[in-house]
Amino acid sequence: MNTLFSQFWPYTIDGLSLGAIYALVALGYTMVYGVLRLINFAHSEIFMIGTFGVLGALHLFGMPSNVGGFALVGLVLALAVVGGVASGGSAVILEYVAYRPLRRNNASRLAALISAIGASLFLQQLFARLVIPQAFGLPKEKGALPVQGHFVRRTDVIHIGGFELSNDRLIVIVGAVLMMVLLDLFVNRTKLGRGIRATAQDPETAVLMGVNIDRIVTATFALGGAMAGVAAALYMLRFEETKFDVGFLLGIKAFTAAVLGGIGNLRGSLIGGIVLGLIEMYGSAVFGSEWQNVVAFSVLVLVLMFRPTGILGESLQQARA
Amino acid sequence: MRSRLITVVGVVAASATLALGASACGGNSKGGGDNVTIGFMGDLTGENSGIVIPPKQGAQLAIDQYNATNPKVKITLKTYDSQGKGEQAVPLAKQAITKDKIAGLIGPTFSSESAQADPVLEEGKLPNISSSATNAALATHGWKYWHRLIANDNVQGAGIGEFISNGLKAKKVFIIHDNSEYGKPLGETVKATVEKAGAQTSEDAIDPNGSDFSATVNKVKAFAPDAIFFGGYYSAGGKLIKQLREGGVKARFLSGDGSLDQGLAKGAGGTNADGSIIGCPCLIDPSGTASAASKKFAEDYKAKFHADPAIYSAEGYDAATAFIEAVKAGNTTPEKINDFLTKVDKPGVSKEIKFQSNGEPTATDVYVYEVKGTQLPLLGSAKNATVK
Amino acid sequence: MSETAAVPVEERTGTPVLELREITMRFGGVVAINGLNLTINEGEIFALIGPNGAGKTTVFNVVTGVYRPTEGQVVFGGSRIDGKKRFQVTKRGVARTFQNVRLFHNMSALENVMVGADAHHRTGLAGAALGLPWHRREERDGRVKARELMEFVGIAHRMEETAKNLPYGDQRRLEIARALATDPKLLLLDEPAAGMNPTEKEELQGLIRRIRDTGRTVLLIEHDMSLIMGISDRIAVLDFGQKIAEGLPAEIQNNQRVIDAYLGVPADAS
Amino acid sequence: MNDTTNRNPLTRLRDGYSSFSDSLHDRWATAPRWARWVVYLVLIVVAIILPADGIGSFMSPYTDWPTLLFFPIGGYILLAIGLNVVVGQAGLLDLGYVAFFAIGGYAMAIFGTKMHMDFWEILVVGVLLSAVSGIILGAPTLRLRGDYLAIVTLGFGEIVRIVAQNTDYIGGPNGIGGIPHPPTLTEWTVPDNGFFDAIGLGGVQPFKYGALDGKPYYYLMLLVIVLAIIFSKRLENSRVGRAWASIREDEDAAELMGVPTFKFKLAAFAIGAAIGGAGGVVYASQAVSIIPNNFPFILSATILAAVVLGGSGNLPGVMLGAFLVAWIPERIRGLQEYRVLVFGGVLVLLMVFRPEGLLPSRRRKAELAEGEGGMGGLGAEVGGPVTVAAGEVGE
Repeated sequence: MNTLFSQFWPYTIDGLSLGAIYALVALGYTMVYGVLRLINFAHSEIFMIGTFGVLGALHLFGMPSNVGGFALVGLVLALAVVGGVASGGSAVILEYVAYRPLRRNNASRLAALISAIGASLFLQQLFARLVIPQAFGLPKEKGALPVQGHFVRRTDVIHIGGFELSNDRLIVIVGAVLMMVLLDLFVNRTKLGRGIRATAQDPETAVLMGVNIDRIVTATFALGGAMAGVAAALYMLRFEETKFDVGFLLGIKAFTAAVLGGIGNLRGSLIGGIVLGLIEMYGSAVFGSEWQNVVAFSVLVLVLMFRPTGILGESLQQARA
Repeated sequence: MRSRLITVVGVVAASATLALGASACGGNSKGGGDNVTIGFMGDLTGENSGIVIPPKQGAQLAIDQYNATNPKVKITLKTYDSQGKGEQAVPLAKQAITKDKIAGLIGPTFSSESAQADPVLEEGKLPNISSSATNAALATHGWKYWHRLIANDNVQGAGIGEFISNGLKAKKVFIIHDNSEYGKPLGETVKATVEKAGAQTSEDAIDPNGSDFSATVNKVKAFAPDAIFFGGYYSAGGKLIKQLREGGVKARFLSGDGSLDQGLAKGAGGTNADGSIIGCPCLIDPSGTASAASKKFAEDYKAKFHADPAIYSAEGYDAATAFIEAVKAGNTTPEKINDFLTKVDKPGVSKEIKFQSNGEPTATDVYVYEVKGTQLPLLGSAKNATVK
Repeated sequence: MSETAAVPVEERTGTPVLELREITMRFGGVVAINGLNLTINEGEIFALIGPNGAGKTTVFNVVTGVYRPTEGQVVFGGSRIDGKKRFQVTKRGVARTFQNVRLFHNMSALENVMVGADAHHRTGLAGAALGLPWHRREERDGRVKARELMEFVGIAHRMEETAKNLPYGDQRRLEIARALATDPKLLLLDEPAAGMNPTEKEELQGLIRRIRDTGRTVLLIEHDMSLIMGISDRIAVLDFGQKIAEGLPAEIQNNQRVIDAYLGVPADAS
Repeated sequence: MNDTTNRNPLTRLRDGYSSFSDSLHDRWATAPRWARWVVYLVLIVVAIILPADGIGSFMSPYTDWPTLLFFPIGGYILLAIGLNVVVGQAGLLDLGYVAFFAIGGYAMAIFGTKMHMDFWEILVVGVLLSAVSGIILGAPTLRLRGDYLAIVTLGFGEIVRIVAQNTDYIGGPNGIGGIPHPPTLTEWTVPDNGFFDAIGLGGVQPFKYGALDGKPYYYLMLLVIVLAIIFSKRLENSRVGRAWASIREDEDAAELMGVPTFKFKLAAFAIGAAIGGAGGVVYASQAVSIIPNNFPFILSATILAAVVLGGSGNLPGVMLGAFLVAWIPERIRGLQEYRVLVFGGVLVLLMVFRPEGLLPSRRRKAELAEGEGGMGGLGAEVGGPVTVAAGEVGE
């Protein structure tokens, strides 16, 4: 308890930056859920692929070192594009291979969930056994181990009394919020965005109104994947290492964040992510870090008991609300 | 070590077609009349195979060297891939006893799989020597066929704790563990040892699968320790050092055998891990400075595997040597080999090959290593080593 | 305004089965039912009519416990049932069908009816798992009852078929059989004739009468005026959530407000 | 969207298999009572001689067959039967089923080592304890629907594991060791004569529970599985099973037909939990030592995969799915590190080509064929929040 008070600002900042990453990953879950009512269990692997895309790009251009200041902002922007393309692209492929055939067969959502779990295992193992050893020239048995790429020079941007804000955390928080705003604008202001919202609200009517569902679904996966890719770039900025199962725990947390905020609701993701990040940090401070996940899930259960559809309630079409 | 890392990856796998394709390659022929089969069980393909393959190679080296002398009774090494999981180790152990009829087993390598498989080995009367299962509780069951050639976590924890108090003279020690069956008891032992020596302590746990340890970092910052001990594996340890240093924590970082890997420094990045001290009841001595035997082992190992001896390779070599000695003395049945093991006393590479009546090794050396760049040079015995 | 006339109705028995007292139902700002009073007497066939969106199905939902009324009371058999859970309302003797058939589509027709018959069964987990005698007896009784009811509604030949494979008219009958299986004192039929051809409607009319003749009270929503006029003992007319008329079929047919409502003239212009 | 005219070889293969499994279904459904009993009898005899060496050398050349039959094969089958009650029958998506397996396992470990209770006593206590924990989990969460329930159950599974890890009384991450085996029932030995020797069961003591011979545990597991099947089948064919099916099909209509849906959903949770708990007790009695990490999330996912793979809702299908999921990875040990990779791929392929599972139940299959389970709409198992669904009753 004392640590929470004496280190209140660090805990808060760390909670916000953790929550920001949760929120961005949560967007992918929430968008896919909104449109297809499907828990895209393999979304965590989409994120993982993003982190390796970012890492691969860094290696390809010769690992820079000690990047700070505005150069870092520029680099992160470039990496966000790389991550976004890697993750967005693989999300589209994933949808095409693992979900679209099921949609065509009108399979149950349970079947789709199992397909998702299968895809998730497959992608993890594909990276651990083949891609990572190949790409980074490691012996086969080391593919399951973390891979690093250190490139950031961390400095404090703000330092007033107990309040310290490092450059990487600032970029993470600002970046995540920025992406949220962009996505929100996109979904509310563009034709494609309207199509997504219409499909989320009522797929049958949307079809009658001439919306091409396949296109909408592809766009949804691409957008959600791209957000995960941006999250991957921000994640690499913060932690500078990744692993074949990096997405597993983070994915579960991000999904929790999505549900916490109200799944299907874009702004809910932001709220859910931030709330979850803060709760985890404060909870760790009070109960000890070994209880971090218990605190997170307990809060989820409590919130759902009183608000059965999450903090902001469901549905993509309410994004405007 | 060792118990396995918390692994969340697949328990299961694969397709019927492939099952059929892979069929019929079973039926292992039990060695001919003059042969003895010794098994090696551990995680050979899983996430932690990186720390199981070196002792396997050590054992392989010892047996190949023995067979090269053209003895009357040759020894074959048969491997059992438990993936570090008890539920796979148990049926494999039974297979080894009832079908393969092996004469001795090196392993299982991790503590948690040992806890499940050792009772089977005990009832099957199969002598077994682990080169790396360090959980202290394993010695408390009164097993007659169980042995290990590595000091347990309590010995290690006490050794490292003494080093923290005497060698480093730290007064405020922060203990972090990964909440695993390996890291937590080790951390607790270190904590108890330094507290006895008058140090002030605080502790926290991390989830090794998580990425953000900042809650722990903040706690450490608030405590402002002289030294930090981490009970856990290097993959989490490296991340932890990195985040501690970035958070402005400068205290010396120490850890146990689970972190004795170059991956620690790589994960920490740059020079963050430099000066960290890693304790281990094992001897890793690629340059062969410890003894003549160690030097010869290092050279032979390099010649055979084109790699430096790594963690537990010397212990794997010594475990195989114990069985080889038994066979040399004319023992080929499990019973007789086990009788021989109670009496064996031979200098090995890592330590004296000699067991107490409960199966623990008589040697209790704990060595400390200092991280320099990505190297982990041996600093000496934890009892008398010093750092600048 | 609501009680148009205390018409001395030709009543079969006279005791009220269901009373709605000053029921108001609001959804957000929308008032679906406004101060509705309604009394259904034992043994009668009572029809609830009105233009689309008048709040008829909402009345059903209030009676069956789907909605808890914002204001007012629902009294059934002398005690209040508003606020009770839906299955409890059913147990007390109110059963219904749905405007859009809501069968358990992938269960057999017989099983559908048996679910209804189970409403009064007491077998719990232990009884079922251990195959205790009373459970077997209940199963047997339930099966017999379901068969009888399927015969009663005239689809005995469909017993083993999967519900969704039944022709539409038979699905409607199946829904009625399922509701009857719960032994209702009051049966609520939500547009039972929708989608039926004239012959089927004819048969339905007979069926509803026979249900009434077994001593049950029927409350129905229907758009088909000839059906209503043919079988109803009394009729109430809803418009914009308010009762604008109540009485014998003949009276309703000549009521100016009803005619206006159906022709689209605002009923409460006054 | 169902393009039936497009008949490539794969679709034809699929349809062929489909009609084969259908005719099997029909034949079974119309078979006379005595014929069914003959089949049951044959199945039981097969199950009894299954651990014989002759079968084992083909089924499992790399590892001890009877132990494999006990766990994972037997264990997965039992867990799948339990999860099938929750997912297949009541249509509730549970992603934390491993929690009940853990609770059973820990019950065996704690009562066995600390209170020195007998295996059979603990079996009863463990099953009750698991059922109660199922109710405790269900009571606050079963009002949630679909995916909310999924994430909450997932969280519950993790909470149970982490709490075990953080509680020193039950050994923390070390778990509990020295768990007693079941007491020997009788020293009776299968006669060592020609016939039994020939099938490889001569000299076996089927009721003596040691560490080495896996067969007695397998027979124990078999007994529990048979009981679970009878239990589950009886429920399925009773008022309870009908209630579950009606909830799965249309929860609101079910409630309005007098089905106390909440009570029955809770019952499904409790039954599923009890079966999972029984599995945990039996497993721990053989394992000697358990640690929290024996109960990871992936085990929940694996069992769920087994259920769906086999054919959610259909007991033989579910058991087949569990058998394959448990057996194949052991059988293809030759593939070593690519096992999980292949498994993941196979899951996707199977769902793409046969989303209803290998041996689907008639009901479920119909649901799928009709497309009610379509992803744009809602699967029967998961709907929107309560309020929205209730509103659908209206006009």
